[in-house]
Amino acid sequence: MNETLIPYAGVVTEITGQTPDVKTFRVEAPEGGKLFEHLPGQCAMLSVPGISEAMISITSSPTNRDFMEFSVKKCGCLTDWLHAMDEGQMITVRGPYGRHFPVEEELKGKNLVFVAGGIGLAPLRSVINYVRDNRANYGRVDIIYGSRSKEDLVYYNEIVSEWTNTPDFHVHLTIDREQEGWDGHVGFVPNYISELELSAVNACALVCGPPIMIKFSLPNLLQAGFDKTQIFTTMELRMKCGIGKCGRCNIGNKYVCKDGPVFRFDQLDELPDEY
Amino acid sequence: MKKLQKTQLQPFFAALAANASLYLPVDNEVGKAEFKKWQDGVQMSTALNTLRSAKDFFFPQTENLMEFKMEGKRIDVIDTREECEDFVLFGVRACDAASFAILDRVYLVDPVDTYYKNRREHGTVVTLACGRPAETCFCGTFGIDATDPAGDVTAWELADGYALRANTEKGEALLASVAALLTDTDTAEVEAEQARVRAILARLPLSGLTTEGLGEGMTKEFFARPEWAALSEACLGCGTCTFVCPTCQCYDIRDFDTGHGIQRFRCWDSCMYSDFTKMAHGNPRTSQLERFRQRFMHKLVYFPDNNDGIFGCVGCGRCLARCPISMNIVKVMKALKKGGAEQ
Amino acid sequence: MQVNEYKPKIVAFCCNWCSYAGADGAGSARLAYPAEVKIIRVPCSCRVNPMFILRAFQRGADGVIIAGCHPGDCHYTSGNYFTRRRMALLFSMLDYLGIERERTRVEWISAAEGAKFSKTMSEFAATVASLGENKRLEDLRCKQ
Amino acid sequence: MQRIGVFVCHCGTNIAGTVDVVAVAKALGQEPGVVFSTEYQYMCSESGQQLMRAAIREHKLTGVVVCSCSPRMHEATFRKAAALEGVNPYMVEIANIREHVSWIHKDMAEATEKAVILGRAAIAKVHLNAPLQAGESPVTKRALVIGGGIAGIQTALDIAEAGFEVDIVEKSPTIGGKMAQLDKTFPTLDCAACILTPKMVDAAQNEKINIFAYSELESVKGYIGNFKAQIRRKARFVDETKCTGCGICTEKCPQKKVPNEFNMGLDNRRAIYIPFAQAVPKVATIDANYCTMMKTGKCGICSKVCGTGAIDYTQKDTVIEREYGAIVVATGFNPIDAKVYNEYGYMDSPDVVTSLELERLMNAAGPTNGTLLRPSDKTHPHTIVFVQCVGSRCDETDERGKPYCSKICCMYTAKHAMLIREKYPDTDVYVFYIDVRTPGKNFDEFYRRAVEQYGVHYIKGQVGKVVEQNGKLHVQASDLLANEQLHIDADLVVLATAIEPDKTARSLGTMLTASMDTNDFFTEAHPKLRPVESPTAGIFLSGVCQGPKDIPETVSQASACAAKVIGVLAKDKLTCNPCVAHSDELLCNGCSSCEKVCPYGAISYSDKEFRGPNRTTLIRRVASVNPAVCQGCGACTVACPSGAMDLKGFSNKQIMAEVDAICK
Amino acid sequence: MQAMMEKRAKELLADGTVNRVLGWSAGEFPYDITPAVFETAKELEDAFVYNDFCAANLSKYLVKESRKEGKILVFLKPCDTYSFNQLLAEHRILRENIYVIGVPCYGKADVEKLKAMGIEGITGIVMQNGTYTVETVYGDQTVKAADAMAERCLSCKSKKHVVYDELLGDEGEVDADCNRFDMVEKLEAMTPDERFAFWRGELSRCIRCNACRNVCPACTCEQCVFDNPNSGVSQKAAVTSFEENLFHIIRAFHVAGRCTDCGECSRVCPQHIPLHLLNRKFIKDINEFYGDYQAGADPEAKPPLGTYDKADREAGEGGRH
Repeated sequence: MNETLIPYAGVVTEITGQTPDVKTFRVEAPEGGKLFEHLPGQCAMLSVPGISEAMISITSSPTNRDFMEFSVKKCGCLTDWLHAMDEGQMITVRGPYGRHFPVEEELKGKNLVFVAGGIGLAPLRSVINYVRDNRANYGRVDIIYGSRSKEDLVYYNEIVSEWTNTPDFHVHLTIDREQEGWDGHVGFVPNYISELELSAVNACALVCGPPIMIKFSLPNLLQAGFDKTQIFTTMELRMKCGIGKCGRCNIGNKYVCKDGPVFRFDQLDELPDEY
Repeated sequence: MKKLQKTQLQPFFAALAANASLYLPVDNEVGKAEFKKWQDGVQMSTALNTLRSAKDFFFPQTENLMEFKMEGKRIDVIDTREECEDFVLFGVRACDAASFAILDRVYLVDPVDTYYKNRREHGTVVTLACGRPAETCFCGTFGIDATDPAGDVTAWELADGYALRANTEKGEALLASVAALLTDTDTAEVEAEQARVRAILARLPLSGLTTEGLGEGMTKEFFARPEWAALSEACLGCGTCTFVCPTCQCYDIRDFDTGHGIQRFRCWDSCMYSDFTKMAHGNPRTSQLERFRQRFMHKLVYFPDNNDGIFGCVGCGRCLARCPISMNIVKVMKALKKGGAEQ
Repeated sequence: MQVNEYKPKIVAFCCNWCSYAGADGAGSARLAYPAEVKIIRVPCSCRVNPMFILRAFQRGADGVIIAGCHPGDCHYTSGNYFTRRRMALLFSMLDYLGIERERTRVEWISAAEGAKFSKTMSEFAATVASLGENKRLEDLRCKQ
Repeated sequence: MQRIGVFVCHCGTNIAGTVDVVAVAKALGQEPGVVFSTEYQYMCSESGQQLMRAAIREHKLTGVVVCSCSPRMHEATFRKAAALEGVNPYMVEIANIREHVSWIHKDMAEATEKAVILGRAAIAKVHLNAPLQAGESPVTKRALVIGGGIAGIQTALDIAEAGFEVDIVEKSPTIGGKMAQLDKTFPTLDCAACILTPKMVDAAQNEKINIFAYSELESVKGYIGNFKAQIRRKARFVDETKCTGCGICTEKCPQKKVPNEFNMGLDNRRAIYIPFAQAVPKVATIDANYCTMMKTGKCGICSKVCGTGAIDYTQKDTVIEREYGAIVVATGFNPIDAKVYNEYGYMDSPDVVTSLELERLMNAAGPTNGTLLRPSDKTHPHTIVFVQCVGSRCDETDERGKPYCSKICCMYTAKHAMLIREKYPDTDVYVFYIDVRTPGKNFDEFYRRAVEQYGVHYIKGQVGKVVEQNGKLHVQASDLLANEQLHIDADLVVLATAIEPDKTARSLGTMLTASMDTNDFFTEAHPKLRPVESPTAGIFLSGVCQGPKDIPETVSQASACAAKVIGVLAKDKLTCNPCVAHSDELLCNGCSSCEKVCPYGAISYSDKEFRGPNRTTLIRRVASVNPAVCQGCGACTVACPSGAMDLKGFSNKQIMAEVDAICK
Repeated sequence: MQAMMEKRAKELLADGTVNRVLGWSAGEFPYDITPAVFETAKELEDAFVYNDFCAANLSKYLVKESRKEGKILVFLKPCDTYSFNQLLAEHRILRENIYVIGVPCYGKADVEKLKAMGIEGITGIVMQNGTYTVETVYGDQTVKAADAMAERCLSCKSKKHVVYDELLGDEGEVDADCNRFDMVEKLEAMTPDERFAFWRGELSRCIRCNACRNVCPACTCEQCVFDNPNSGVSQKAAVTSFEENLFHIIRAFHVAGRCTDCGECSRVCPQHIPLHLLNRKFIKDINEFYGDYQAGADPEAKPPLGTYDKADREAGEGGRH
């Protein structure tokens, strides 16, 4: 019988440094191909046995048939380990876990606004590339992405070389402070949202980033005419089992690992103000 | 309905043990009942209930989930699951029997926990109706009938023997396997016994406790209540209530480096523990108030929310007896209701 | 013929200044002692936490010995006096729990006492070997 | 995760002879985190180090494990080499597979297996190593020399010569030490006083040198570069600044029956005294134990005769506090008490004397003005027996004696015998010896002169008993070469008593936290390579306090010691040992358990603000460690129940990782 | 006594000496009493209780409470005062924020002892003249209070309050002759095999609920090593018998020389493991090896593991078995 707690062993076939503290790991099955299928926004539990397990969102698009990718920020013992390892190293992966962004349901046919800060782009990248690969199913796409500095922008090359070249894709990059060699926008993401005069008509917004960014982006999106039912975010909380049984990631009666991590903002309003 | 003579009890146990491991409440070295494996000569405890609940049999305190062999860059995942052996749990009380249904609602819903399922499938539960309930008992609050417990087989202790009723196919099979020791009987004796015990249950100090005003949809109502502060004030943050509770099912997954491989095991965890929700970037529940609230909100609101109004408590009263500082779900329920009434 | 002679696992915590140097001295003088004895260098015997000793037993050690400077000779003046108190209490507790007291030992071996080092380790290894495997403080998970 | 390189050293055949180094390198190469593993002939050699450095570059190593000799030998070497490639020196660990493996095990399989296990333990430790940075602390540019003998004087002079201040603390009223008591010195036979006293004067006159004579060290706190010493200046009852050393008081003092320690009690001095004519400082001292004024309040003669009014019966001990950057121990030696050797009749006959007593009996400034007379009847001795190795080279079981060779006895006995034979050719001189040890420049020639030119009777054998009979000393001895018993009626018996460290050394060692051997000699940081340093940083060893020495050796060690001290004082800042304790404030309870066991007072507490639950702040008392004071013993780490206190370089996790690796 | 205490508490609240009162609050049954902080006279009237079932040692709560705004009144039984002093010595509580009232204790009752007598369905207990009249759903029963006395109180070391600002009732005495080491001695007299069997039996029941640790007034670490994933020894459940041993040995060692022998660990153990016998072994050894020492008796005293004597016995030397 299949047991969701038992992971697959996968091979890290490529490690790409994104920023000084973010690396992207490409994982394939030992015999090649993907370990399992997933939908955009879903997570997987990565682990190095004996070190630790951590829930990481799958940043590659499900449309990618060959491998999965995970972007990991260095911030704990497992992530330190991952950052230090070489290609060819095996790790264990289990999943996919959680609710995905409703790409085939609520998002289909809509204009999409992606709002991301720092490593928060990782879960959205899966959606963005899914949208690119199913371009006809979606309308205008605006990507507002900010980071502390140019070096801290993840997927920079992909953004510049691929996303900006996708039809009706509008990428708005910003960094927190002026920096030599940067002639783009400077300022915080929430402010940038207001500056851009986005249209909420037939649109959905997908927000992911540091809590403070989400907190200040929400009113600005609401001001831009978005309704809470049009705004989605994805959360990160202490997850262990990934299947809503171990009991630690709940907010009220919802388990982030099972009922999330993707929530619509109106759903979050139903939950107690625990976090 | 079948009947077993009291004198036939040990042969009955022997017959059950012949086919499967038989566990029943036995007094331990400090005079407290705990489930132990029956062997020739082992006497069943006369205590009302075991100190620890019966959940251990399906959800043990620790269990190995899998192993890993690591060599160079290679990792081998070793599935160590084995088919569980058949076992019989004899003498489970109504509250614990009801707790299995609650655990099922966690572990047998998709995705099924195969470790739990394996044990559940191989276990046969013989319940024993209560004859002498204690002041801490309040299973009636949650609609559980102590005189008619669930289980594969239900047993009643009578003056001269035990009445046995099979409730499931597993139960039928179990009774069939010991048919030689049993005689047919009618329900009269059982009904008389039930009437006697129901009269006692009605006199218990907690008999008036109801779930009125608690349950589904009460999150907003209860979450920010001022009562939590006083209720949680004395809480030590230990795991006693959780670990003696038949319905608590939170767990942790940890790795142990044996020196020649990694064992990944699961163990009970308690939401009362300060590190339960601790993560690399901080802890969403930093105070004991939040942790305390979580435990009771889960049993009284969140679980009913997600499970058709069924409460996550069976009123076994273990936490009432065991909490080092005598704080418990009954006090919480009463305080929340009282606070609600005052508002 | 006995092929698989039982060899105990012994962890020796040696203070850097006296006993580790004593062990070096034993080496320089080619004074053999059983290879079962493996040395862990600590700055002072007082660095040895009871946790380390229990850890060794958990991981399959059959004996643990702590070697430090002679009382009064501690490089840090007083470290070994604290070691002595701590270990007196710990060893007594282990004994109280029914764990063979001969499995643990504290010895004072100076930098000059290579011979004593070798002799002490040989004796201790023999004592532990005679007790057989540590069963009472082992962690079965660590068994191969 | 670290990227670890493993380097297995053959040490010629020292290791490779018993350990299969190739197999070790191969086995360790399989360990997690090890990205490079090799073996080499001599890792400590220049080419070995180059090999390591190249591997660090090529494989981007973050940690290094060297399987070689004891870390006490070459840890520093490999750390330096790693540092040159930008790897923090504390990312290097040594697995000791020579002293702890190859040199003690004969069976190659067994030794190889053990070497692999020790290597694994080192790898496990390196995985948890963290780069450590040494802190810095300032240096007080003044040295303290404890003891004013020739060793102390020489060290002080050399340090002063380099321009640094030096204080000499001497417990007796004058500097000079044992050498001042000597008559002639071997093998040149020049006069001890003639070569010593100018140095004493130099010391007194050197403006960089402060002499605190008649003073004792009370306490020492601190650490290299930053010692604080309290010095007790004992009351002389004479104002040093007023006393001119004229000596009138010492002539007029009516208390004449005070044993004169300078002359080994062979004559008497007054209650107020100057030990000897060339004393430095040349100041009188009242011996309160004998002074009538001090004892009865009646006398006061010295005060009356003193022209400068220097006598002050009310003087009290004073304690001064001084700061030092380095401390030199030059506490010297004493002959052991010959009392315990009663078979030689030392307690029964005044004519059984020790060598140092003989030295005074032959000294022109001594009690007999240089004429050799028997103490008992002041007659010339005609037969003299020297007994060698009294208390030296004894069995470990002999509680009266010392296991070591006192080193100087053979030579000074030859000197004594020669001088006696020269001055009094009618004297028969017998020397009973176990061995005659004469390594040293012109030593053997000197000894042979005694035998060949001066006709001293050297007899290999032991003296069994000396009994006084009718004014003669009946000596029973054995001649081992002739294999016969000898009976000699001697006039004088001289015991070459062993020398032992001064009795104050033991308590001083504790005060300085400087380690000592079982004989109370101070141990050096390395017996060969660091012979003038104590293992305790900032404590240096000069002279016999470290081991028996003759004068030239003492002086050369004293100068060497001075060079080391100058090396410290010349620095403006010292780097500290980074392997110190540190407290994790988030875990610290502020319970003070650690503070109670810290021998250095390195731990202090302060109230700090911390984040409490739900944006509250909490004030908690937490410990912090002064890294310049902490010496890294780790006592605090075990006293701490919460595990807040840990030791860098020897952390709980590191040691447990080693345990795990060893027990695997 | 309860009335006196309540009266004093109200007075001190009223005159502003304190703004909170740490005491005991009545429960559902006669025996399930919870430590509680009272802020008003009304709260005291509603729930304050002091009787033979007020067993909890309140001193540990002061670690948090004494750091809050204002001054708190605490009622301490004699044995609690030792814990208080020890916490004071370790700077864990702020004395200036605490007003201590010593209250007498003649031994506390243990409801488990009543239940062991077969008394079930307790609905009320009348305590007077050294007897308990226990009302149950199955009828009333009378038992001697002495027969229901908690195990730890049967070998009470001291009825003396070692610290207080105010004492209610009479000053008690230290009982130098209490028999508290009897069981330790009995164990010491056993063979190692018997001792091992005894402890294995007891410790194997441990469920690692941490009640013993969390109630212990000596265990006030900001974070226990066993809870700290970075300590290298963290463990959540006693997965093997080794881990049971490790936890209890290390816990006992960490409180060695600090444990006042208040007995809370054994009182709260849901599995009835006699944990105090571990602590008492250390106490007994410390007394024998290094001279009599009672933690908490004198907050200025040097803790036995924070000092040494050059003539101390060697580790593993001597002993009585």
